[in-house]
Amino acid sequence: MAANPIHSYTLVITGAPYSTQAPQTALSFARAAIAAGHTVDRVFLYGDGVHLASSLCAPPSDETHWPTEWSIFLTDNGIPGVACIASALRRGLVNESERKRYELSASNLLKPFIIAGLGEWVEGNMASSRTLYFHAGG
Amino acid sequence: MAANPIHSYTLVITGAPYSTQAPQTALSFARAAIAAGHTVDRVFLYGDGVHLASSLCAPPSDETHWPTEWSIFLTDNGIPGVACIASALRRGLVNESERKRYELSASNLLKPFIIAGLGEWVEGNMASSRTLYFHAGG
Amino acid sequence: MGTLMVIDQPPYGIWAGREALDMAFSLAAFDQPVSILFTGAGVNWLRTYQDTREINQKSVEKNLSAAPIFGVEAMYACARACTQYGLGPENMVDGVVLAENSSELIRQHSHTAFAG
Amino acid sequence: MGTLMVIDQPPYGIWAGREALDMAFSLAAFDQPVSILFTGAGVNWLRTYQDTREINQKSVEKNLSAAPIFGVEAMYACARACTQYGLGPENMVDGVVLAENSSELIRQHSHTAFAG
Amino acid sequence: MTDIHTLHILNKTPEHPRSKACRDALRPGDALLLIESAVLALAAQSGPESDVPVYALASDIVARGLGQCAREASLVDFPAMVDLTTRAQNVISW
Amino acid sequence: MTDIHTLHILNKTPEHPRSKACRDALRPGDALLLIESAVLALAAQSGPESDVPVYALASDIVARGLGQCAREASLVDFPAMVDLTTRAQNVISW
Repeated sequence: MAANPIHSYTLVITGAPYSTQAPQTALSFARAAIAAGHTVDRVFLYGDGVHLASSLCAPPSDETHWPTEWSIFLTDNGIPGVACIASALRRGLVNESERKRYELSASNLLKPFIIAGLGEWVEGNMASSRTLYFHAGG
Repeated sequence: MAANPIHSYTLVITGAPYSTQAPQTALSFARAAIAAGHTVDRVFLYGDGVHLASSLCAPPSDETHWPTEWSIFLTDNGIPGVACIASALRRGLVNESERKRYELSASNLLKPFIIAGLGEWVEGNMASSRTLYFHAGG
Repeated sequence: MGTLMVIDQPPYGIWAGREALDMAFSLAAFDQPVSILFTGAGVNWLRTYQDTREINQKSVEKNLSAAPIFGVEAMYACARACTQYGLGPENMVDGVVLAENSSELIRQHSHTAFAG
Repeated sequence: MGTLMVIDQPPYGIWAGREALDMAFSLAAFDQPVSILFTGAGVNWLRTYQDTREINQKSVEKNLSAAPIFGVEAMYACARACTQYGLGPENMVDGVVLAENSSELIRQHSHTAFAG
Repeated sequence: MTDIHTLHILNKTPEHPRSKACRDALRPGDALLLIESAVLALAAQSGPESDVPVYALASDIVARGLGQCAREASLVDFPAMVDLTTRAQNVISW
Repeated sequence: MTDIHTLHILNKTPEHPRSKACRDALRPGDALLLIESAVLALAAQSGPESDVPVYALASDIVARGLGQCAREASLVDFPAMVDLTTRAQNVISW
């Protein structure tokens, strides 16, 4: 492995946790990439994938808490996690500033995720040597 | 139409708004059923359908706000709207009592929806003369 | 003749099949007659030796074996789908009845439901 | 040769095709080379006379017509899928190039992406 | 009043595996109602030739620009869809 | 170091329309990686006969009880999946 060049990845997740396997496959991939010495420039949540950034999931205690697992991984490795703003607002995922702007009763964005536009995906495409997508299966 | 017997419906929605057409088809059906003199005993949200009960959706102003439309319809007609508790907790949809139980930062269940078990679906099956499902298309 | 829950979704990749099982068990818990039909990619729920530890999901193999105990009347598997996916008595959980004609089975039940 | 966004999902019944269009327009807005391939049920996005008022969704027909203005390099439609869905010059939005071989088109692009 | 044995409501494209299962399940005395993405079957070559009455939601047809293709189905609005469900002994949402 | 032209990552069952599109897109020099529900293709009659190397995620195979069916593919773990993506000029997630 040491002879391989170092790569940088943008990972795009479009499948929701507890509906699809996409977030769990993506996390295993991301961990392996980091372990191999590569970098993950950013993780971009799009479409139903934005539900991964919810701070209000409460799965049964004997099931993996995917938002928490992702949150810890991103924080530990200093990787930006970005939920697409258009996908997020339609699907009920908001941060504090969107909560105020739309006069909603609460915010539910899990740290360290942020909300931003598709430009973050475009930039990732350009900056990273590989962009990988994790879609809903079926 | 007047010669037709009156029917009672349980409607089950398993597709999320802004991902599938299920909530909008179901709402048009429900309105037509009521207009024809039938009754809708309850609406049960299951799987990804629970996202319809989110109080935090903020779609663009030129798009229909499906959670609000449903909320108004249920309230105006006194129809119970029930989100399955197992589906809801996994997907980040919680009421005040679940918020406290799981020590979450906020609740996001839209009125008049309530959270309850699959027993509500079973009971609907038995009590209503028709149970209709509105699934994700594709 | 009760409710037939149909599971045509593959295991683990998507959640809908798991949630259909929950619906079936819930009907049984309330003493409502219910059977399950596995068809299409859904027959793969019935394979033995599922070991889901490395994908961090709960296996349903034990739940399925316990279906009769929980009051599920019958578990059917579409024979054609079993052939297609190489499922036979040697690698299928016990207690499954092969259905040569799924459409006829649907016709015999007063309710037929999918979970998504 | 830039990014090829592939849309194989049908219009309006599910959102993924709409969100793929947004991705394509976003690349174009940032001056990145992008084309769109409509294939499978996705070719139905290209039909004229879409009137979505009664299903309370926004029509994308105008967006598609404006794709070249927004900087989308090309819109391709899988010829086989067009035949399958009865789409021809008489009922298809302007500016679409028929692709006889979608696989070759994919090969000509450095990135190929689906929205879901 | 239940002159339909089973009303099959289909909302998926002809490519979707469940569409084929739905077609296989049709029996004399049944009816088929196409909604959402399933109305695209009316434009498809392998259209819905079928021995049972075929209905299709007009709002979904118009949304998809399929007005001219709809000869093989009777167009219905939501009140008529409700009526169909009351006329059927069983309803299956595929 | 990019000895693979395009790495095709497939996560859908053989019945899914996109699986067929993926198979059609395979060209000499490419590689196919089956993950999630796509590993079921290894159990299917119409298995993945293919002119390109076929890989499959071991964790997904074991989860689905497919250990014995996996002869037609080289099993990989996540580090090997990462390696495959570095060896490919392009990666397509179907």
